[in-house]
Formats: sequence, structure tokens, C-alpha cells
Amino acid sequence: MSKPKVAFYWCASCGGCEEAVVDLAENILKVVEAVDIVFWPVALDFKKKDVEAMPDKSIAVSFINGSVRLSEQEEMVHLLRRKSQLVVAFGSCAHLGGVPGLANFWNKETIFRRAYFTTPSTVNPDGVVPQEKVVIEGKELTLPAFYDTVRALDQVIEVDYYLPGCAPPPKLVMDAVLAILEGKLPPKGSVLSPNKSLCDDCDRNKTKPEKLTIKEFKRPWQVMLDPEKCFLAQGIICMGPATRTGCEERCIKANMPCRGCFGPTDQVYDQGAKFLSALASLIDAKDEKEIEKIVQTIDDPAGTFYRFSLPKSILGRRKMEAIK
Amino acid sequence: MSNGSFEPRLVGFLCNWCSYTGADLAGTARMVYAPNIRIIRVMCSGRVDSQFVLKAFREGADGVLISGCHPGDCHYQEGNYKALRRYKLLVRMLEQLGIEKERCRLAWVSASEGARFQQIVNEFTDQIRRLGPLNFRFDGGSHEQA
Amino acid sequence: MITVTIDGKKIQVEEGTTILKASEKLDIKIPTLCYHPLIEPYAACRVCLVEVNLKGKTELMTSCNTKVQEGMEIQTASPRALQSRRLNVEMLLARAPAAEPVQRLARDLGIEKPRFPIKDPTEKCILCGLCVRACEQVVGACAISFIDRGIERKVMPPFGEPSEACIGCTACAHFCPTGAISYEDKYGRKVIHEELYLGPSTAIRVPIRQAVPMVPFIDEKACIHFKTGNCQLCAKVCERQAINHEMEDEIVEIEVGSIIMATGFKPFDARRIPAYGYGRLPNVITALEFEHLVNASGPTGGKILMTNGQEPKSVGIVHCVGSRDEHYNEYCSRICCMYSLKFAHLIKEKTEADIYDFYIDMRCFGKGYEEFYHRLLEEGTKFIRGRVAEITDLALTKEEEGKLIIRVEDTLLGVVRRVPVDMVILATGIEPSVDHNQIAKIFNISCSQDMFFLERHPKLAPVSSFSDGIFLAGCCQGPKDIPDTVAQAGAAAAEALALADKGVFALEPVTAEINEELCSGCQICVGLCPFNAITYDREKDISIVNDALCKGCGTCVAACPSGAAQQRHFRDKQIMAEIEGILLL
Amino acid sequence: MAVEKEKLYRIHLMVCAGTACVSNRAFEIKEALEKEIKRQGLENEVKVVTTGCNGFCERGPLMVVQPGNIFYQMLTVKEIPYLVEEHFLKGRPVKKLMYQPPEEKTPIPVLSEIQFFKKQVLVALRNRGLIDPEKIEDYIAQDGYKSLVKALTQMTPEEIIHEVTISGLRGRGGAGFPTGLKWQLVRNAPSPDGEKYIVCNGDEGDPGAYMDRSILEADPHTVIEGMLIGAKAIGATKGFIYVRNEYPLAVKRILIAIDQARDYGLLGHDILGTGFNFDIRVVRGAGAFVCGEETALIASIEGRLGEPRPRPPYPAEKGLWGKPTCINNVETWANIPVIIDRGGKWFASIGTPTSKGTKVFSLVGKINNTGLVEVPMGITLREIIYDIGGGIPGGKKFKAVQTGGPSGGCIPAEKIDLPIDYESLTEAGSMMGSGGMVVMDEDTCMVDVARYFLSFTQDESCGKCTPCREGTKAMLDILTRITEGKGTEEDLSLLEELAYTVKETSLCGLGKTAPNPVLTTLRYFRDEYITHIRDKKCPAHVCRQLNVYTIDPQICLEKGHGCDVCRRNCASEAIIGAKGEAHKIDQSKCIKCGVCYEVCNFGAVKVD
Amino acid sequence: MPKLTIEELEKLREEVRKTTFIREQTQFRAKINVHMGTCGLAAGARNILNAFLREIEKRGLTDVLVTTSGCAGLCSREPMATIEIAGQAPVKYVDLTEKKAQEIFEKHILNGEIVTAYALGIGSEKTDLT
Repeated sequence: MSKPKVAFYWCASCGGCEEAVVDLAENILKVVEAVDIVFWPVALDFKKKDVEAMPDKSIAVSFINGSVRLSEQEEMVHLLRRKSQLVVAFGSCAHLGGVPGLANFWNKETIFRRAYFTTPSTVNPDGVVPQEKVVIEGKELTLPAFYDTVRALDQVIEVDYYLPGCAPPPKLVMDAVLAILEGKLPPKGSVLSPNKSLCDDCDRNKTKPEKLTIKEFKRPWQVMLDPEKCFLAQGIICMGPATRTGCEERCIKANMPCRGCFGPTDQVYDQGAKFLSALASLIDAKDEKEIEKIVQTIDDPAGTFYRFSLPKSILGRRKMEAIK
Repeated sequence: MSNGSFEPRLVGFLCNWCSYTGADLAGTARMVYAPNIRIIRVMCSGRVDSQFVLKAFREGADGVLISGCHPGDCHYQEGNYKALRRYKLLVRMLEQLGIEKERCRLAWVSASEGARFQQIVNEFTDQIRRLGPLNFRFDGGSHEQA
Repeated sequence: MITVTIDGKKIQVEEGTTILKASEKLDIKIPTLCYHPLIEPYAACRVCLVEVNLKGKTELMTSCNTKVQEGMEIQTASPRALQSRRLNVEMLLARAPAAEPVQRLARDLGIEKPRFPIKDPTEKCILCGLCVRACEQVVGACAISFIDRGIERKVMPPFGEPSEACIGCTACAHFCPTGAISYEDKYGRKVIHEELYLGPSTAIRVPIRQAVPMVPFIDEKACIHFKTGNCQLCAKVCERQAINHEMEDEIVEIEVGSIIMATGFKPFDARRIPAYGYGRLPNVITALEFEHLVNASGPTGGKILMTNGQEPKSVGIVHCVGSRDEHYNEYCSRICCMYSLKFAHLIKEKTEADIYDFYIDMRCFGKGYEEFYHRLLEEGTKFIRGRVAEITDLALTKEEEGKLIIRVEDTLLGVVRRVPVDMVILATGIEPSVDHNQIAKIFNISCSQDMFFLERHPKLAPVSSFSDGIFLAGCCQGPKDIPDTVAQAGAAAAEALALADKGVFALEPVTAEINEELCSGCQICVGLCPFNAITYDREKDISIVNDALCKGCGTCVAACPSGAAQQRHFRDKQIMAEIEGILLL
Repeated sequence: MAVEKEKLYRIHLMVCAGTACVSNRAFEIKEALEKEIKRQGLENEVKVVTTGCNGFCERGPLMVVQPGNIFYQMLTVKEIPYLVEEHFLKGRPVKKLMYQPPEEKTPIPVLSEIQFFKKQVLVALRNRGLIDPEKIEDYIAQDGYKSLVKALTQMTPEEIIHEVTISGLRGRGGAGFPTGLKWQLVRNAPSPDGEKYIVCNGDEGDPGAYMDRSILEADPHTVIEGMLIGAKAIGATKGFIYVRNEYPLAVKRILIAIDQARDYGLLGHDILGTGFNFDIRVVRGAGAFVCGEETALIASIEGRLGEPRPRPPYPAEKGLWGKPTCINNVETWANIPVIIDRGGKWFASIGTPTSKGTKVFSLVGKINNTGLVEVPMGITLREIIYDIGGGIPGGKKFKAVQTGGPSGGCIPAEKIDLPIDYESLTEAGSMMGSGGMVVMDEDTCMVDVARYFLSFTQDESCGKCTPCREGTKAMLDILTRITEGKGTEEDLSLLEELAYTVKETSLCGLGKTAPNPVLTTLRYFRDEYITHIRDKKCPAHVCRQLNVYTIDPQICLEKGHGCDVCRRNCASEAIIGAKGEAHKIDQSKCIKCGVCYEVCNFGAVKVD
Repeated sequence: MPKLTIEELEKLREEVRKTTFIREQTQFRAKINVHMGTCGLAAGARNILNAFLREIEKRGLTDVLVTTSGCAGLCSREPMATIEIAGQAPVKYVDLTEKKAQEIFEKHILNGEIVTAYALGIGSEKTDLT
């Protein structure tokens, strides 16, 4: 029978995941031989109607990266869901909402005001703001709707597998593709990466002191980072313990702390809250005022802990009414 | 307990040795306190994970109370200190997520302080009632919403 | 065996015995100066010369080193021997007039005044070389030796400067027959005390005569053998050859079910209060030293004496030294009041001295204690209420001369008084023992504010510590007197026995557990557990909970970032479900 | 193996380079000779050889011309050119440089004819003046090491010891202990690791004795050969030569000799290929007289304080580092090669029944021919003093002779016919000692002699044992008081008691012999002590405090015309008188320094 | 100087003795007296002397004495030398050259026959010989 059809689609994301596909380097040839790419708008001029023309479930697997911010994306995702047997959430944005998800601290109105009015470099005396519908020279132009909240992929459609990572590492992508081709797939809904946290195979783990306590939190640029020593032992916030492993510690090996892009392990409901509990317990103080002083040394707790997973957190966003 | 029909829904995480016993003492001593509070017993205040607090707010709680033994009294020596540290960091994050600091409170209640527990609950309920409902909704999907 | 006749008496001795030893067997006394039984004979003073007739030839020979030979006829006091001995002693007397043994010998030999010029009437050294030989043969330090020649010969360290080889063991001073060597430490204080001295006397000693078992021990810090590898005189003279310097402490490891901590206390070091002058003023002694003094097996056999050996006429007892004082220890040491009263009673009984007792509050809390206090009042001990400010020997008036003046504010009279006494006893309080912190760290016992061990609960579990199976007894848990200590010891023993008797150890149902597949070995939980129940296994790179130690508080479960740790009966899933259920309506 | 070819010369000039002659500018004489010979172009025919001490020190610097054995003495650089041309070029010996006995007119050219040398029998000093001590070849040429070869190859240790025993050789150090017996004792003494030592005692502390020095300077190899033979006999592995550091030339020459011996395979490992190992180390004494005593010497070699220790155990059983040690004097070792070469019986033929062989004496003091003499035992004092010594200078009367240095005693003139050997000297109250022989004439004050020797032993006493340390000082104080005229009768008896006790009870030889000078002077010259004490007079005018200086006014005026020399030199202004007048001495101020007596050219100053 | 064996020691002894014998030897078999007056020297007495020394050295003789003396008076016939064999009358040779000296040495000293060709006269001027 003919080669299985594969689709790639790119929703609200930086496009890094699209390139990650190319990152496979020569392996991409093996993939191309094995599959038949039927929809890849970023690389080839596919149109929406091409997909609509396909019979349902005719695409073997479609890799959708990016979170859902616009009505157009919502529509396309639903379309792809209908057309494909397997949907894989490709990358942190699709898997957890990713960095775009941080917009959930604001809503559409405050975002538009910031984007089109208050940013210093914008000159918009007339207050022109993009509208969903506008008539120019008698012709009607439409734009997709801009939702208040960014949603991860599985908050819009049912997702079969997740490929974590802010840009999933080529090895992980390759394993996933091979698994799909050979059909050896884990149960639906699982994340295609080991279910342990980074400390498991991080070389710095053996340098942790017997009783890990932190007197003061420091940002990476405030300290001459010791390339061998565990970041937490140097007072730097590293999400390693609360983040799923599989990325071969490429950030830590570049002497920068882990920011949690692989998301939590299965047993954790909310990566940010869980890490907060863990980190707070290490504070080395018993007196309330002392603890308050140390906690203040963390600049932006929500932003740091929910850097990639705000949409998928328990609350998912800042309360709408609280946004001014 | 009047001012319209809004009755705040509160969740209280009480440590088994001090706060829970204190609440029990208040009960046995017939000290009436606001029924709005729903009590979950944990072995030590150190067991309360920030996920539980977020979960409570997510499920519609308007206020969350965490209560443990006085510092130094903890049956497990240091559990309450850990709760205090997490609370301090948690309230800062809740504010960032639009939940007022007052909606989440940490209070030390020892086994013999039944009256103190009654007073805390009543006062906490009034405070939340003044704050009004949290009703944390948003158009985004949640786990259940497929 | 060799037979010789000494002064007409026949005697058989083994080969190799010297004439001196042979005559000692016949208790014939031959005078010696440069001879010492434990050192090789030097035969330099020539005082031990005796007339020896061997095979027809008579000769004067030094008896200290000449070995007996078959058929020797020895006359220890023949006219020829006596005459030469007298002249030698006369010459020595001229050289060292102040040397007692020479004076004694001169008197025995009938010499009044030496016919030779006396260079230095105070000279004591007779150049017998005992000090040099002791330093070389016994100690092995070779710090001093003879220098110069002939009449200028003297004993000196190299170049006359203090020698580094000298280990300060004063062996030379002890071997010197005429006391020509005095010894001072670097502050110029006499180290060999002429006066009463309560400190340890020799490197091998019985701790106190009431010690059980009453067996001497070697104080390695003081013993010369451990400094230079020589000496071992004690081993030489011990008939039963019971001394073996090679024995060492052994570390024995035993597996036990429970441990009772009875590490005791350390008396407060009175030197830390300079105003009281302990260590600086003579006759200011601590309570323990007084106990040693008044004890029948003590240095004075129980008599209360001052350092100059006389009985004090007035004694001051100062309470709360180092206790109930925010500069030192705020807590009350509980025992000082009562033992001070005991001292007052003993002094009244043993001497006619009048006794001044300076207290703040008389704490006679125990059974029959108050009655004892009243007896003291009747006996006429003068109790002055006020904390003693200073003890000084600076006399302002005539009768204060040579006395110790206690300056105290008498709060009952509201006046500052100066009480001159002969001797002051400082009732020093109780402090945690010297190595208290290390022990606490080893057994993971926490300490209360006053640094004594913290009991699990003052009322519910007064003798057990926070770690199961480790119990506390005695002053390590807080100052207390003997009755309380004994009671507590009984309780601790009972607890330990109860544990041992059960044989089974009931585990806490609600303990935490770590799922091996999920744990990444991030060790965040290890540091949190107050009971050290979680240990990190380096090979498997995972943390493991010890069910016996885990108390089930769940702190580690809340902090486990990857959710690998769960608490039985309070799993995350269960609590999440509780939250959902509770907020349904 | 071609030894560097020695050139044949027709004349060898044996220039004496002993310490005495060297201090008398012998080396300048040598240079002058060489310069002159070069100038005359005789360098290929005449060879200048520096030798050890020739013995006739009185007449240094001296030289012997070979062949012909012509003896030149009291040479000066000035006369060298004349000598070279006259004798070496023209072959005519120069009469005025030859030795001329005081009474006779004609000089005696040939050395062997000279009275000083005639009666001497050379055994220890046999190579004296014949070899260059710094050239081993010279020694070998004089049958050097022949005895060693004989001992190593043809004799067993027992045979060697037997030879030495029947030779009757006794210790030349002074005690006179039979050498054969000592060697036998050390050989038999057990040594755990087989280690045994032999020591050559070159300490020679006695003032006035320098025979060991001259042997070491003149013929070091005979000592080395002697020690090698001793080592074979005893089975010793190592040897030490203990030399006083005050003998720099002797140290230098013995070191050169040892190096040369080692180079030639005569010392060190596998000597002469016979498999016998033995080596010698030189230890320099720090100048303590007491270190001449056996056990003090051992302590000094071991690096410890040089003080004797009681005996037994004798060094033969437990000596250096606890091992059996044989200690013999330089002269004793020097005799050994001859005994082995010519046999014990030949050696025993010389000397008296109890003291065999010859003894080297250093003849010093009031004697014409000061120098080293090696005479057979049994020779009488008279022969030594008059025949060899050439009598007393200045026609003075012979009074006494002091033998054995500070440990010895004085022998009065009456005993001049005493045959010299160990027993006779000891019986006379003195002892053989190292061989120092100080001749004294009528101008010597015996009390002062005793005081001098006692001040030496008192200063050299090691101070270990009471009698010697305190006793010598006490005796010295008394003698000093006597020489200052403050002595009393009791002093005399106390002096005697002290002397007796110190001699009887001292630990070592020094103390035991220190009183000898006192005891012998008391025994033979007690009257002099009495005059010093009772009359406060010193017959020999040596004790200046007892002298009374007066000026004979008549001589002063007539002969000296009041030249005032004495007044100007008198430090204490005790002399009154103006120029041209007779001078007078004010006895109260006079400190009896004796300067006036010395400076007065006219003999006006009288002393009595 | 390498280590000696016993034989080498003996050989060395002989070797050295050849040059130091004169220090002890008192009797000699023959005596050569070269006249080294100023005239003799001028006429080359020195070479003659050395020639004789070489001869002795070559043969290693230890019983021939070589001495010098002043001018024998006959300056015209210099260089001159007197050869004397113990017990025989001394013979005076004149107008010597090195070659003549060698010839005389062999014939007269070694074999004892006088070389009349070069001899001036037999008999000594002095009687005693010191």
C-alpha cells in the first residue's frame, strides 16, 4: 500500500519546531522516502482546500506545533483532527501552551493596547487597530478572531501523543517518527519521553550537598557560574527537578539552568505549583521576616515557574476581572 | 452573614495534631463557627502542596485556610516551617494570577486553642464575604473540557 | 654465684652485682652522691670508694660500678677509704656549700669547715651529672650536658639558651640530689609547687584513691615515653611486669537496639569570671577542688588547709558562679545551693572558721533540704543575700592584709560590703559536657535553648529523644542533682527495656514511600526530613525512605518535584479528589 | 706496569722539613737551593728532597747531602749560592756550615760521626732523613710494606701476635702495657657483628714531647704499615688515627700518605689482591690533653664529650662504639714493621730484660743538643744528657730531669746513672710517659716546675671526678701561695695529703699521675719547699715575689755613671736617683718584676 | 695509579731503589770524577757528565759513583775526568767527547781495561779518598 500520509501544521508558535523537522539533517531523507508529506504550508504551497478535499482519517499522522490563539488556528486544528488518525502535539507550545502561553497574564484588549499604542516605537495617532471585518474599496476583508486566552492543543482537540521540548530534540523526533512508522507506540495520550526529572542523568547531581538549603536566590548573570556544580547549590533557580528528562541537558551543558520546557512528569498536575512547593521548602530560614526577605529575592515567581506551562496549569491564566 | 445571598465557599487544610484537634475541641465545646469552611485533614501542614491550593481555587473555592501547630510545637518538629515558606512564595504567585493575597491564609492553631480556631474561621469568612466571590472562569479549556 | 666478704661478713651474690648492691644486701650503708639505682653508674663523685683486697693487692675502688669478683675482701670504712672519702667530701663542700646531701655527709665524716676557699656559698650543684644522664638515658631528650672543662665545668643547654630539645618534663629536677635545679614555666611561676597542689602529680597515677577499679593509668600527654620513646621506668620497677606501653585504645563496634545518653556535664570553668580571681589568687578554689580537699582520700587526707598548709580562719562560699547570669548561663544549675550548704556544714564541723555564704535565692527544693538549711542557720553560718561582684587581695585596711576581700552588695541591708576571708569556694554551676555538640550531631539529637539535649516532650516523653530508641538520662538533659538523676536513669532504663522486651517495632502506618522508577535522585527530600529517614543511594542514584524512622508527616511528599514520593493514605490523587468532592455543592 | 720513570741524579739533598726546621724557614732554604741549582744548570744532576724531622732540632734548619752523608746545619739563605757552587758544582764540601762540637775546633762533616747521632739506634725513626714523606715510592724503596706482604701472605694472625709478644714490645704511650698481650686480648674479645677497631693515639698532649709528631711527619707509612699488620693480627676492620689538630703538618702528611696507600691498593678493599680489607680514617683531636687517655679518646672519636669512663670494661673488650678496640701509640705502631721484618728475637736483643727495644725521647730544656733521640732501653741518663745531649749549656750544674711530661716526675742529679726503662723510672717516682725529657740546671726552681706542670694538668683536667677537678685546683692554689711566699707549714702537709688522695682516688690516668711532679719534687727537693716557706727565699730566683732587688751604689756610680736606664724602665717608680747619681730601690714600692735587673748593663742590680 | 699486586710492589721497589740507592750506599765499585772547573764547564764537561749518568741509568748499576770536582789544573785538555776502580789507581782521561766517554765507560768501568788512547796518566794526585 502507498506510503502513509503526513501533515505538518504551525499554529501560534515561533516556528522553531518547523525547523526542528529540518534539524533531522540527512535523516529527513529517510523520513521523506518513508512517508508522503501531503500538507506542509511552511515549506510547500499547500492550501486549506487541499486538506478539505482529502477523505477523513486519510492522514496517518499530523504534527501540529504551536498553541491556539486565533479562530483560524482553532478551525484548522479541528479540520486536521478530522482528517488524521493520529495527532501529535509537537513542541512545548502545542504540549503546554509554551512561551506564547505567558500572554494569559493579559487579555486581548490589554495586549492590543500594548502592541498598537503604548510600545515606545509605535506611532499610531489614528488608533488604527486590526478588526475582524473591514471594508476597503467596497471589498470586505476578514481576519481571524483573537481570543483572550491562549490554549494548548489538547485544550482544543483530542491529542494522541505529545513531543515535548521547546524545539524537541531531533533524536526524540526521529524516535517518534520511527515508532509511528513501525506502529510500536505507547498508550494514547502519553508523552514521548522518559517519565523522570532531569536530575536523573544530570552530571551535576553528584555535587549536591548532603543537606541542600538556599539562603538567597540569584539570577544566572549575578554569579560566576561554576560549570561543574549543581545550580540549586549555587542559589540559581533550576527547574530540572520538576521537569521531564530526555533533552540530554543541552541547556545545563551550556552552563545555563533548566527552564522546564519539557513540562512536568505524569504524576504532577501543575508544574509551576509543584516546583514552588519544592523550592520554597529549601529556604534556609525559620523566622517569618527572614523567609519573607529570601522570597523577595525571586523576581517573577509565576513567570519563572510557568514559563512554558501557564495555559496547562491548574488555573490556566490570570483572572480576567483582575486585568486592568 | 447577611449582605445578599453570596455565601463564600472556604477550604481549610488542618494539621492532624494541632489544628484539627483544636477544631474538634471547638466543636466539642459547642463553639459555633461559620459552616462555610470545608475541612481537609492532613498529617502535617508541611503536607499541603501549593497544587492543592490552586486546585481549590480552580474548583470554585473563594478562600483557602492552611492551619498548623505553632512554630516549635510541630509534632514533626519542622513541618510548619516548611508550610510557612511555601505560603510566603505562594501568595506572591497567586497575586500574579489575579487572586488577592487575603484569599489564602496561614494560621497557627494549637490543640488547645478551640476558641482561637472559631474566631479565625468566622473572621476569615467575613473577610472573604467582603471580598466577594472569586468565580474563576475563563473561556479556555480545562482538563475535563475535551 | 660469687662469695665475697664485706666488713667481715660473708655473702653470696650473682655474678655482675656491684659492691654497692652486695653491701646493701647486708644493709651496710655506703654513701653515694652521683649514683641512682635507675641510671647507669657514673663513678664521678668518688665518695663511694671502698678498700678492696683482691689476690693480695689492695686498692681503693668505687663500689657503685665495680663488680664483685670471687674472693674479694671489702672494707667499706677502712681508715684509707675514710680518709680519701673525707677529703673528697671536704672538696665538694667547698664547691657546693649549700648542697644538703654534702652537708649531711660532711657532718657524718666530722668535717666542720672545708680547708679550701668557698667560691659561692649558695652553690648547690656538685656536678654529679645525674641530671644530664637522666635527660639522656631516661628521657632521651639530651637537652642538657656538661660544658667547659676542669674547674669551669657546669651543666648547661647548648649555648646557654633554652633548648628546643627540652620537653619540660622536669626529670632533671627530680633526679637532682641537691635541688640545684629549680623549674619555672614561662610566666615565672614555680611549676614544682612547694605549696599544696591539687592537680595531677605524676604521669602514671591512680585517678583518685576511691576510683573503681583502683588501678593506675598512664596519662599519655604527660608520659615521657610517648614523647621520646624512652623512660619506661615504671615498667622497669613494676615487679609484676604489668605495664605495657604498646597497648592502645580499641574501637569496638556493637549493634544495639537502643541507646541511653548519659554523657553528664562539665563544671563551669571559674576562670571565665576574671573578677573572682580563680587561677590568679591563691586559695580561691572551685567546689570540685574543695570536694577533693575535704575528701578523706584527698591530698590532705580530709583536712581543710590553705595553700600555705594552715587552716583557714574564715571561708567564703559564693553561689551561682556562672549560673543565673545572662553573661554566662541563664538557667539555674539547681545543685550549687545544696552542696554549698554541705560545704558550710563540713567546714563548721572540721574547723573553727566562721563561714560567709553569698546566695541570691536559697533553692532547697528537695526532700529534707529545707530542714538542712535551718540547721545551718542554727549552726551560725552567716548568709549574705547578694551576688558577689569581685574577689580581690587589694587590702584597704589593716585586718584585710593578706586576706581575700569579697565585695558584695548585700540586698537585704541595701549596702555594699567588703568581707575579708582566708579562703573562697566558688560554687560553680553545670554546663553541657565538653563534646556535647559532636555527640548531638552523631546521634542527631537536637538541643534546647540552654544547649542541653531536648527531650521529645517535657511531660509525655521526658526521657526519650526525638529519634526512637535513643533515651536521655542525667545532666546531659539538664542540670539536676543525684536523686533526680537516679530517678531519670531508672525511667530511661525502663523505656529501653520496654522497647527491647516488645521485640517488635510498630511502624507508623502513614509513612511516605518513593517509587524507584520515578525518582530521579534529585535529593531535595533528603535534606528536609528532620528524622533523617531518607537516605540517598549513590549507586542506584535514587533516595530511599527508611520506614522505621519515617514519622509520616508528608513534608517530603509535598516537596517532591517529580511527584515520585507519595504518602500512604494521603496520596496527591486522594487529596485532589477530596478537594473536588468538597467543593461540588 | 711502568711506574713513571725516576730520573737518576748524582746528588740528593735531604733538606729537613720537620715542624721545627720549617718554623726556622727550612722551606726558604729549599727554594733558595732550587733557584741556585737551576742557575748553575745542575737541575738534572742534583735533586732536592724534603724529608721529615732529622732529630737534631737545636741546629736547624739543616740538610744532609747524599751520597757522602755530609751534614750541614744552621743554614741561612745567604750562604746557599756559595754552598751550591762550592760543593755541588766543584765537589768541595763547605767546612764552615758543618757541625762543630762546642769544645772542638774541627767540624765533623759526616753525620754518623757526630756525637748526637752516634749513640742513637734507629728503629722507629729508621727512615729519618732518608725519604720524602709525601712520596710513597721513597718508603717502598726503603723496604716499605715488605713486612706487610710477609704478614699477609706468609703469617697467620697468631704467628704475628707471637712475634710481637716475644719481641717484648711495650706501649710507647706511657703506660707500657705489653703490646702482644693487648693484641691477644682484643683478638679474643667477642664482637657480636665481628666489628673490631684499632686506633693510633697521636694525641701527644704533653708539653715538650713531639716524637709522635716527627714520626707522623717523617715516616707516616710506617704507622700505616704497622696498623695494617695489627689489623690482620687482631681481625680489625677499621682503623682510626687520632692526631692533634695542633699538628697541621703531621695531619697533612698522614692524609697524603693514606691517599697514596689507597691509590696503590695498600688500603681499602682487597689489599694487594689478598682479599684483606682494612681502611683508616684520620680523626683530628680538638686539643684536650685528657683525650690522650684511652676512653676519653674513644668518646672523642664517637663525637661525645671527651671525658674518660670508669674501667672495666677495658677498651679491649668494649671500646669504640662498644666494640673491642686496640689503642696503641704512634711510636708503638712504628716499631711493628721492623719487628715483623727482622723478627721478635732481634727486637728483644735490644733493651733491658723487662723493657725491650728503643725509645724516642724529646730532649729539651737546659741541654745543648735539643732534639729527638732514639736510644735503646737501659741507656743511662748520663749518656743521654752528656754523650748525646752535649751537656748543660753555659757550664751550669745539672740539677734534675723531668720525664713523662706533666704525668711524670722529676729525677734528681744523684740518679744520673739510672738506666732508663719503665720500671726504673716508675720506681724513681716518675714514669716513662710519652718520652718528654726536660733537663733542668741549677737555675730551675723545683717548686715552680711543680707549679707549672700542675697548672697544666689542672687546666687540662676534664672535671668529671671530684679529686682531680677539685684536688688539682687546691694543690695549685697552695703551690702558688708558696711561690708567692705566703705558704705555711700546714700547707705542706695539706699539699701532701691532697697529692696522695688525688693520685689514689682519681678516675683516670690524668688524675692519677697529675700529683707526680709534686710528689717527686717533695721527695727529692723538700728543702727547697722549706726555704720557700720558712725563709721566703727562692734559691734559683725564679719565684720573683721572693727576690729582693738592690742596687750596688758603687758599681752603679763607677761603671754605669748613674745612667738612669733602670729608673726609666721601672713601671712602679720604685727607683730613686737622678742621672749621674747612684740609684736606690724603695723596697715598699718594688713589685719585684725584675726589669731593672735585666736592663742594667753593668750588673749593678743584685738579686738574692 | 691502579691497584698493585704483590709482584708489582716488588718491581716498583726495585725500580725506585735504582734512583735512591745513593742516599744510603757508602761503598762503591767505581768512581767517576768529572772535573767541572770553569774551564771544564766551558769545554763541555756537563755533556760528559750526563753521558756517564745515562750509561749508568741504562744498565741500572747501583755501585758506580759519579761526582764532580773543581778544575784539575790542565785547562787546555779539558774536558777531563778521573775514573777510579776500587783498589786500582785512578786514571785521568782528557779531551773527552760524549762518544769517548761511552767507550771509556764500557771498556774501563765494565770490563776494567784502561783505554790508554784517551788516558793522560795513571795515579792519583791525592792519597786519601773521602
